[in-house]
Amino acid sequence: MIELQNVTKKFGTHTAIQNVSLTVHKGEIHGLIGASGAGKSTMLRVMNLLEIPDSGSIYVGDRELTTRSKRELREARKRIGMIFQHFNLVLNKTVEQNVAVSLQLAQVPKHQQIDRVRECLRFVGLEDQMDKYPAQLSGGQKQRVAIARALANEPEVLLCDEPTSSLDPHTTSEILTVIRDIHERLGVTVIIVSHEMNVIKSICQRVTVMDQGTIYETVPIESSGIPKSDRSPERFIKELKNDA
Amino acid sequence: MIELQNVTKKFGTHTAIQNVSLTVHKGEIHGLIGASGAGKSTMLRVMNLLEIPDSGSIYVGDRELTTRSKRELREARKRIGMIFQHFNLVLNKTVEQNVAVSLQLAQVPKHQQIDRVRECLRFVGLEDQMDKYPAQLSGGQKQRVAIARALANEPEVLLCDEPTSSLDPHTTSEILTVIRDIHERLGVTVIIVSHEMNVIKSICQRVTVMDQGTIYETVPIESSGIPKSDRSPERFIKELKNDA
Amino acid sequence: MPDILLRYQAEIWQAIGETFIMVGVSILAAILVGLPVGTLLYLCRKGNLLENRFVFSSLNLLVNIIRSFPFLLLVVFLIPFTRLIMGTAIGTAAATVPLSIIAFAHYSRLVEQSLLEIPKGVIDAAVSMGASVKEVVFKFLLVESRSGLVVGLTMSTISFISYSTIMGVVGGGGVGDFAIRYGYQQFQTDLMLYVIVIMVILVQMIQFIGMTIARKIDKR
Amino acid sequence: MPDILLRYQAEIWQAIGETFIMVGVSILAAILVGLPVGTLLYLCRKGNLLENRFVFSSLNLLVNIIRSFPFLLLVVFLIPFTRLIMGTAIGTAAATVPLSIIAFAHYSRLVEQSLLEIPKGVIDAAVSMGASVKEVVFKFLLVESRSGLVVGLTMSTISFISYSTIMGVVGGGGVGDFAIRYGYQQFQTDLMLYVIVIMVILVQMIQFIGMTIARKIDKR
Amino acid sequence: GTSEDQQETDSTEETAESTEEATEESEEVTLDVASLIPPMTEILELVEPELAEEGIDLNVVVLGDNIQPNDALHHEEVDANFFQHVPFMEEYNINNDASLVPVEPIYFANYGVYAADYESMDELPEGATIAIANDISNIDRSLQLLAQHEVIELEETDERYYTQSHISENPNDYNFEEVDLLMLARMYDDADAVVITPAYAEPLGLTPANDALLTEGTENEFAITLVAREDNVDEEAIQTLAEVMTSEIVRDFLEENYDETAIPAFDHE
Ligand SMILES: Nc1ncnc2c1ncn2[C@@H]1O[C@H](COP(=O)(O)OP(=O)(O)OP(=O)(O)O)[C@@H](O)[C@H]1O
Ligand SMILES: Nc1ncnc2c1ncn2[C@@H]1O[C@H](COP(=O)(O)OP(=O)(O)OP(=O)(O)O)[C@@H](O)[C@H]1O
Ligand code: MET
Ligand SMILES: [Mg+2]
Ligand SMILES: [Mg+2]
Repeated sequence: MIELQNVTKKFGTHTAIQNVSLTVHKGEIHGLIGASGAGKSTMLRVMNLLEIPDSGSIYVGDRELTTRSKRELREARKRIGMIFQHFNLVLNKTVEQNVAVSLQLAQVPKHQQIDRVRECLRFVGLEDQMDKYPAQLSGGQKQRVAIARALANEPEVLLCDEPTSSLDPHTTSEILTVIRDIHERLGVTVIIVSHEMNVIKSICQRVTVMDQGTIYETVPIESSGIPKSDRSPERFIKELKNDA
Repeated sequence: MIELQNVTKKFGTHTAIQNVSLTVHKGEIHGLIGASGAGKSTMLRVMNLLEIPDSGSIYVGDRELTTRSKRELREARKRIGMIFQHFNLVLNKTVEQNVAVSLQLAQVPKHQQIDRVRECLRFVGLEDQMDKYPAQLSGGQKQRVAIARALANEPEVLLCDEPTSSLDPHTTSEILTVIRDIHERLGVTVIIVSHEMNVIKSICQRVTVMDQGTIYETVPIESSGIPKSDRSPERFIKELKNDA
Repeated sequence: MPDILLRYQAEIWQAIGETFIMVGVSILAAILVGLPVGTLLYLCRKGNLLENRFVFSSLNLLVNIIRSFPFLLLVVFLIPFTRLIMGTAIGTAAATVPLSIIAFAHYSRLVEQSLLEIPKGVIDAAVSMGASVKEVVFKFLLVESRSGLVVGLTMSTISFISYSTIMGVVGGGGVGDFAIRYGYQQFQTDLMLYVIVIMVILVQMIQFIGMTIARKIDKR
Repeated sequence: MPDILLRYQAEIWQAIGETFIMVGVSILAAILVGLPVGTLLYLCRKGNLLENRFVFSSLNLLVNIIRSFPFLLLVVFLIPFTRLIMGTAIGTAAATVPLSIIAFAHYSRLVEQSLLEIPKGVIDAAVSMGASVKEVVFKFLLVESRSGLVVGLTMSTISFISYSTIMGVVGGGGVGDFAIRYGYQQFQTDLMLYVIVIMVILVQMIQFIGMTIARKIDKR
Repeated sequence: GTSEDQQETDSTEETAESTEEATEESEEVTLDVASLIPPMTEILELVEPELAEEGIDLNVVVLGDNIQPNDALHHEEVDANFFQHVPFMEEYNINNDASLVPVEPIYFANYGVYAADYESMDELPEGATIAIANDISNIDRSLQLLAQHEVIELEETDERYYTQSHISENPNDYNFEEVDLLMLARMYDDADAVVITPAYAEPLGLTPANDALLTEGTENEFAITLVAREDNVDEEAIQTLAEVMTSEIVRDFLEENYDETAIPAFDHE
């Protein structure tokens, strides 16, 4: 589904990704881990050509991404959802509008948009915050808006850069469940960068470890499943006391 | 050391913190957990009066914070380090300058500044990125700059809002070690918001669970210690395979 | 009301009307031409979405040429053009032509500046969703910079009032010209001061309205 | 070089010199007065660090009054003041007085606008470190908005050139006045066009230098 | 009733025809005349009713500088203008390939030298600063005024205008400061002396007769003149305008309101 061949990306003199080749199979959930600064975000950004590589080629589906026309590239991008490490929400749009915009870009009929936006916001537990602006949200709430936005358009590929970095364990479980659901229901290919081993281990089928801009190894794992959780504060107490 | 008495903070009609009272003892490492949107960040921001409460009082050290003169408040704040959830770096300052500014504000003599900045950046593993600007850093690197900035001035109180949210397990361990070190060496009082139970459990002595703007419970815990780690990519592989 | 104001009531109202026409048309030109030109300047700049050295340099030069002209000479220079499209080069209607041209050039720079302040992450988000350049502009750039654009338009509008002052040269009239003509050239200092007070009130109102709107629509 | 330019060489050089003096002093005034005033406008605005209705309203009114005056009348109005501090109301030196006043008013608005674009998180960081207002300004606000401030100063400088054009009225001279007097009033159209080309080059240079610096110092 | 209707229709037609004829006879002509400031504009307003009686609708187009009225006339946007003296007009013709022609001189603006601190030219100290207008024809006019009274001497030249470079003798070492027409009067307190038109002197409470150290008088070519174009100067409406502008009404008006400052020029014909 996604294939990087000998991709190199430099920022000035610093090489962020060096001659990397990686194949992500259609319909898999692929983890990407590595130390801070290893090049994980850059890898994701190269996959939808937000970052143009200095050399190498990127295949998404059957065709090389860099050779496509602008229009084809745009169409390809519409089928690739992306959750940014820093959310990148539009601060002057409400929660609802932030999610709706990805549907508008995909020319989803107006009357379907509203239902779809509500549905996505319900997934991430924000259906009652539709009219707030990002500045009025907590960190985790912002992150959930970004997730809803990426899911709204039912993409074929989902690039997730630390999607649960600001989320408490319960919300994390819920988000992971949503991601696994759409993966199972729609066959979405998911690439997930996370520094939380629990997250990676719970849903990934293969994991690539990056080190200083190169791929150290890619290993298949048995996903451990998403831990059950509920929203109650008792859970926190229980967990604190359990395995201390 | 820090005491909140019946503090309430509203944003418009939404009550972010409702009639909360909490005492954090001098020299303890106090955890703050709870679901996304529970009011954790707001609690921290109230503690150094970044957010002015609608009612209630805040004692830091011996005196009420809200009754102090502007000058006294500033002096108090210089002894309270803060790590923001969204880092809040100055984008037009280099890594070095971002850290140095907190020393300048505290009137640390120039020649000591440089050494101290280097030392802090070494703590967080960024001594070789001194001259980069935040836009040139990865998410985790930005977070580490924010941590270095908060530590530079050897504060008496350290407010940490998700300090390891973008950090890989190794870096997280290192940062936690640094925090525990300064806590032990200098008796710094630390309040740490995190959604990662590992983080909370590894260094906290007491933990407060928040729920919808109120305190659900505060429990003492036995800190489990910081897991050993090294920077090598093998660690990731080992961990992936170990307890899957 | 002071006697002298009463005496010149009719003329003053007419002058206010003329100012409204001149400034109103300028605002239209700023929005209809200045906004697109400023956006193009931003988009075509090195490193941006439509990077295009030729378009950028041309527009940049055009705007600079307009802004380089001593305004009086721009008015004179444009007379043949004004005559062509308005049928005459004198009067309030004719005055709107050079004013519109300076207006778009003036505002386009402020638009460019506002757009330069937008964080790059927003554009990343837009591009990653497959937005076309048009969609990036309308659904992201203009939304995110809207309060800056309103602050800029407020500043521009106040400048337009100041520019319209000179339009007496070609019979454009307006409050500024009234103040110069009666107050300054004919030494009716009190009348001049009253008229200036009117202008100050006008400017205060524009500033207040502009900044209030800007604050209201700024959700960042 | 065209004959006519050679013939008026001395005058043109002198005019360029006068323009440099007038615009140079205006830039100084913009930086020394406009920057602080704009910063105060920002700080004293509702909800900001030094929130102060009285100071805000006074400064806001002052700036609006200056910007409301038809520039020509401002020049006239200030004559007694100019005479007081410069000893005379005519000549290039005297012309710098009204120019400086309009310059600071003009730039202060652009400073205010740039500061309004700073993300609130930066100020939070500054305040949480115990920065005094002065330190917030110098170590955070001005650092974070520096490229916007340079873009604004570039725009202002170009406006100052345009304003200086009018200073012929009080014998200020300058290239713009040269173009008007020799070119327009004495019908030497070719000379006028050459001089305007000089002005366009001047403005292009300022724009280029300003935008290049702004890009260089923008690390966001 | 049909025949009555018929009649009525007929008579209506007739009336229509006759009205048409009437209009043809005394056809409403509109005259656009560009001008600048009083007393010029006042004179035009004064004669407006007179012209209306003749079926001429006078429209005063007030412009703001000394070039636009000629430009507008040259490009047929107005039918005449009234703001300048003949040398100024000739200069415009030469430079713009125009064919503006004087119709009738109306009044002399009696140029003069005024000083705040001195009673006569002799009191003016050596090296004194004299402010003069800064446009070429008025520089010429100011220098000629001073030369006329032998304050300075001007060398012969074949250029159209005298400028400061033509001053050959300046025994008292006067400084000539050129400032904009609009600033001249305001230089009264600043310079030692100013050379201005009475229109600008009047608001300072100065008249040529009482206050001027030197005046130009009427023996000169600088009368403010009604100007039209070669192609329309002979039109009836223009001639009618010239006629009423040189009527007793205007003379009375000038003598009553502008004694000494605007001296009627049409009795010098
Ligand atoms: N400026 C604001 N205006 C309006 N509502 C706000 C504002 N800031 C926070 N809130 C609301 O207050 C509540 C508490 O926010 P806070 O940031 O304290 O949550 P949190 O516990 O830190 O959550 P997270 O773990 O997601 O960061 C949230 O529901 C949020 O939407
Ligand atoms: N725009 C840029 N200019 C210069 N260097 C950059 C830029 N963006 C990233 N880098 C550098 O490239 C390297 C890889 O960055 P990247 O963001 O891909 O890391 P990451 O693996 O996502 O790290 P993290 O887990 O901390 O987010 C880092 O060393 C970073 O400093
Ligand atoms: N403005 C002058 C006057 O008032 C004459 C102008 S002719 C250049 O008489
Ligand atoms: Mg990253
Ligand atoms: Mg938070």
